[in-house]
Amino acid sequence: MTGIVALYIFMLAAFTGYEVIAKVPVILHTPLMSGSNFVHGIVLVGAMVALGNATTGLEKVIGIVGVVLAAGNAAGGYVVTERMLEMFKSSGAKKRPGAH
Amino acid sequence: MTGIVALYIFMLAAFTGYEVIAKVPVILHTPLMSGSNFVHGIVLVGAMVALGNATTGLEKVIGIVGVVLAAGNAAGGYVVTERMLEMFKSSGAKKRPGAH
Amino acid sequence: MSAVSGDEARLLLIQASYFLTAFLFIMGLKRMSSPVTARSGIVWAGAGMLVATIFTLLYPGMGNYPLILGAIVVGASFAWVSGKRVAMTNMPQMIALYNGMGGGAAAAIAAVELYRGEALSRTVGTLAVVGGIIGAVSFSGSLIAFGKLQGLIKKSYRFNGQQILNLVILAAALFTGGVVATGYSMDVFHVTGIFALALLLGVTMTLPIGGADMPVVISLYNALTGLAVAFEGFVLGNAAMIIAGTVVGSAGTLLTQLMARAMNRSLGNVLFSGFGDTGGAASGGAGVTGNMKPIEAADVGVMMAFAQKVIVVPGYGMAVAQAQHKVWELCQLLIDRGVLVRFAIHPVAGRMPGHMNVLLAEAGVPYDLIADLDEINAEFETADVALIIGANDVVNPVARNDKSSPIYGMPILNADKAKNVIVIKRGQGAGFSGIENALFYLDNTRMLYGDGQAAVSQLIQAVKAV
Amino acid sequence: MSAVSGDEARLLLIQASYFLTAFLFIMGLKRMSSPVTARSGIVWAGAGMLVATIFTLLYPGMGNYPLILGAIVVGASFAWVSGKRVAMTNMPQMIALYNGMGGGAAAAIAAVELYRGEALSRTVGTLAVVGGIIGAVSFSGSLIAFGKLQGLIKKSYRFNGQQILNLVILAAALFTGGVVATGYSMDVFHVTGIFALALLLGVTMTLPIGGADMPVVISLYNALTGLAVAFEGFVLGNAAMIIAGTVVGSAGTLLTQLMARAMNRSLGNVLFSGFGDTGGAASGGAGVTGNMKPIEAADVGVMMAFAQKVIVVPGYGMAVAQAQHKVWELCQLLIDRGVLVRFAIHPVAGRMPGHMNVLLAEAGVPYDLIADLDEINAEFETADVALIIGANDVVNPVARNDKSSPIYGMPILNADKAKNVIVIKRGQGAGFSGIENALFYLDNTRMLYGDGQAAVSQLIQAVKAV
Ligand SMILES: NC(=O)c1ccc[n+]([C@@H]2O[C@H](COP(=O)([O-])OP(=O)(O)OC[C@H]3O[C@@H](n4cnc5c(N)ncnc54)[C@H](OP(=O)(O)O)[C@@H]3O)[C@@H](O)[C@H]2O)c1
Ligand SMILES: NC(=O)c1ccc[n+]([C@@H]2O[C@H](COP(=O)([O-])OP(=O)(O)OC[C@H]3O[C@@H](n4cnc5c(N)ncnc54)[C@H](OP(=O)(O)O)[C@@H]3O)[C@@H](O)[C@H]2O)c1
Repeated sequence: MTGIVALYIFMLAAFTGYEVIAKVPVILHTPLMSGSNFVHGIVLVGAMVALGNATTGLEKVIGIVGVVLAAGNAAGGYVVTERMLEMFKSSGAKKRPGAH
Repeated sequence: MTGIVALYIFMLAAFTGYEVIAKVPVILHTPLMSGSNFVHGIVLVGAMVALGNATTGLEKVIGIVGVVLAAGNAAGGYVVTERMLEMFKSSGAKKRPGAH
Repeated sequence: MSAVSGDEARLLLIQASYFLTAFLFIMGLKRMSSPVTARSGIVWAGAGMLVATIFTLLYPGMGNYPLILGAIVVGASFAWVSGKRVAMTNMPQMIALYNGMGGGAAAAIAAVELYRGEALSRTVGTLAVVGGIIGAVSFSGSLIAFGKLQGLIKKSYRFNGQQILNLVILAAALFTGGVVATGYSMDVFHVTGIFALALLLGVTMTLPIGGADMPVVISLYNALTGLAVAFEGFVLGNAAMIIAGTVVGSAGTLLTQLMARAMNRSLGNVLFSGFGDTGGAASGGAGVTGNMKPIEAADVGVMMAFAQKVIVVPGYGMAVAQAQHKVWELCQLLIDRGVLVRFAIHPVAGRMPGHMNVLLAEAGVPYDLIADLDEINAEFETADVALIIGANDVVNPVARNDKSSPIYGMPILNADKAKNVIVIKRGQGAGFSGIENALFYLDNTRMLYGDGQAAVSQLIQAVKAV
Repeated sequence: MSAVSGDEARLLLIQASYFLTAFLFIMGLKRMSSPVTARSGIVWAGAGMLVATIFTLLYPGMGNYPLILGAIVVGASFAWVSGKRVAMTNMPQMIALYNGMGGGAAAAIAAVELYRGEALSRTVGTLAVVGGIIGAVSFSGSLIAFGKLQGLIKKSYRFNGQQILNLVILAAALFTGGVVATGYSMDVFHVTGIFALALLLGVTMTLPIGGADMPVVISLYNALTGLAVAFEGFVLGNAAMIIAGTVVGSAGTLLTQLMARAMNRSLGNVLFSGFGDTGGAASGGAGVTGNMKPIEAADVGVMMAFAQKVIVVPGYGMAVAQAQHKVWELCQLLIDRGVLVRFAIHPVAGRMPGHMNVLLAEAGVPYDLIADLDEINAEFETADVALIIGANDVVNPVARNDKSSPIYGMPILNADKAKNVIVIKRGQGAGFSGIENALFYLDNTRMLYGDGQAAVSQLIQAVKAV
């Protein structure tokens, strides 16, 4: 990937991230923080490659630490986000008289 | 630019375009259509390159047509959009008692 | 060596300028999508265009500079002058025209690449062909749209099997394109065939579509031109074109859907049915009884001067009469008397989306007085007067309850819920859809006949006289 | 030859899977930002993660598979179990913990690349170093945030010149990083130095920040981890990491700003001042006169049963008492009696943004009964009863009119405008900011003392008895 193309991807991804969040209501701030926390758990694939290519003992140790941490980020981020969002089930079905 | 990178750019640009528009109020539909019409006037740079590299007579003629059309797209799109948006001056200053 | 590194430096500079342009375009569109910053948005985008155009002149190895500059001057000055001169009511067709020019330019780029006859890689060849077809369709289709809105093409040509014909033409264009893109044959005959078929397709696709749907169609061609530009950007390896084109392609697609939804139509409906002209006064009338009761301007003036709340509903007639300045003058008088005044805007009032907003903004109405359908509909019940100026279809209650009506299901402004309804129009003229309006026959409705501008002027005098 | 083309096919497959992952991530985040689709959003994103993880195992030339799989199992199962077990009120610190782990992983990737000692290109070296520093700061900073919210670190350490110290550490880290990135020296000493300094910086940056500001700080570190991941993605040429990291970096930055704004603070304020602990009951009291008037549950029951409209204002106390289920039970009784019930949510009620929404959602309250500050504030005037359950600061009217108060200027819920105000709390305990609440002394306010859950249970009995 050449430098300028990398810059384009960086710019476009930044716009995308910004715009996606721009409309979020206050009640979703925390779940969304947690959800985006999960998304950067993708660092796992990088850590896997780093460990997979590690040769010296030091590299392996750091690689293992990296994979453990990254897997924790991904798995923990998923569970916590899922638990929070689980509570935002659509209430359309059980709308009650007090609703307006 | 390799194929996959081009695809990434395509996807991200599409998301960006979509999200930018997603919030637009009805009153801005026409000016925004006109504004995005202006933006694809960037075809001008492509037409310039095509004409700039044209060698045969046929290529030159098509190239000239391309540049004329593209320049019209860009200039006309700008003027029309600008005229429409000119009318959306902020009314904050001249807020009147009837406002709520 | 210094020449080579000079070339490299130039290419780098061009790439950097294109990056800046892409950024400015996106920021510009972002700003354009909020009323507060909209005005500055086009300036940002314009700056981006300027940057890209200037730096493109630096491309190493390019020639024909006099031709390039001459062509730019010709195209730009024609468009600049016509864009400055056109009346606000004719904006939609000008947008169509400029959009078509962009599509034509994308097709021209494809044509240059393909006529050159050099073998292109299969991917690049395909992109060039597809972009070229889309661009050509957008070109001829937009010109037809222009002709219809400008009144140059009056009839909507429609016959059975039209869609099948379109499909056949499309298939033929794609087939010819395939022959070229796969490198099987790149002779002049085939290449020309692609464009001829695509141009024809644009015409046959657009001719049957009624004038009512034109804004949606123009928006669709706008998105298609964006896509064509993106494809040709891939062919040329030009990142600014790729990004700007894709952004417009995607934004335009969404915008088209939003517009169609505001008119309560689906895109398929717009393209394949042709509502805009089915009309004729035939279908209306059912269930509309009673008669229209006229009123004098002086009485209306008193009524409004002592009202607590007046909701103004402008429509196409206000645009025709260019009455927006007078209307705002009238409303200012009322506001100064302590009357609460709001403007209720239906999304398809007038002849283009946002038509009324543009006119009211032109007259200087602050946009916080302007409310759209969802916001204002509940408020009619508390309004003393609904003042309807040249609007018809958008306040027609048959859309709510007459299943047989062609406008059944379209959300309308509930002007009939107001305590008093005053309708300004010239006579018995029907609205765009050509059907009777039950509102005009209600007990609480009074008709103030006259040209929009003249009638409002009378009202101004009447209010001043109170 | 077959081996080589096999490798190529695998790489292509991996790239395609990463493309899919990036798409799923963005769609997931999009869905997560609307309440209706939020639940499915995390599933989309989860599918993306799974795809990327599985296909990454196909990388040609990779080894250490047992180590990789073992490490994944260890990390994932620890996080999975702890994430499942944690109480809702402790969510913020768990997010901080997992976020810190991600930052640590990014730093680890940088460390592997740098310790390897192979010469990197200057750009790649710089990206590795900067990403490593950011990741390490986010790692140690998040752990401190975790410790604070978990109650492991009680005090906020603060002294003069703290900001200068932080700047010095940052400068040292960047300098050492520069030495490594320029290839001047890549020995173990320098590389270790970078990370040690960055870890220290995370600690010294976070220690002085008060607990009140922790949600904002966690969000900031979330954005930073995203950025670190994007940078290491550039180093590894991994498009999924670049895009996901950048999207999170940018989305997280905006989210941080939105959160800070909801708490009426600027980001600079959060990082460099330390409001969360200035408190102490000292500053309050001014202008608060009169005395608190208690009331019995039975009387409140009658009052609410015959009310037309009741607005419930939950606060941190409801979370502590885990009273949300009882509250909803009470409200259902009232709704069945025809009372109009709304929940009024202050953006910083509780201890994390959206805290109350999460709890109410947990209890099954339909979110169309829940209104936020802007929506509901005008409605208090028409409410017969404002029922305040464990909320304090967010309904404190001194924020409106006492310039000397530490919460002056924070937008509050106008519960004092209701005809009757009922406050459920255990005693004289102050709120988070430690100041007196003028609301409790108003003429229309009555105190219902007791633990949140117990008091609401009494109300349920009282309403049933009516
Ligand atoms: N907005 C869009 O994008 C768009 C695009 C295409 C079509 N449309 C369609 O256009 C229609 C718009 O509805 P509308 O309510 O705004 O307009 P309308 O239904 O077309 O009605 C306009 C009315 O204005 C009156 N009028 C015309 N000239 C006038 C003048 N000089 N002074 C006073 N009155 C005048 C006419 O009655 P008299 O002849 O008796 O005066 C007519 O009844 C809808 O059917 C919509 O679907 C909208
Ligand atoms: N949302 C966020 O992101 C966030 C983060 C950090 C800090 N904050 C801050 O936290 C505060 C939130 O305000 P708030 O009104 O929700 O809460 P608050 O001001 O902290 O007040 C909580 C009240 O609940 C009462 N309480 C405690 N336990 C209870 C129980 N078991 N049963 C009944 N009542 C109980 C306490 O009084 P008694 O002791 O008398 O019962 C206390 O007055 C704001 O100052 C905000 O700035 C918010």
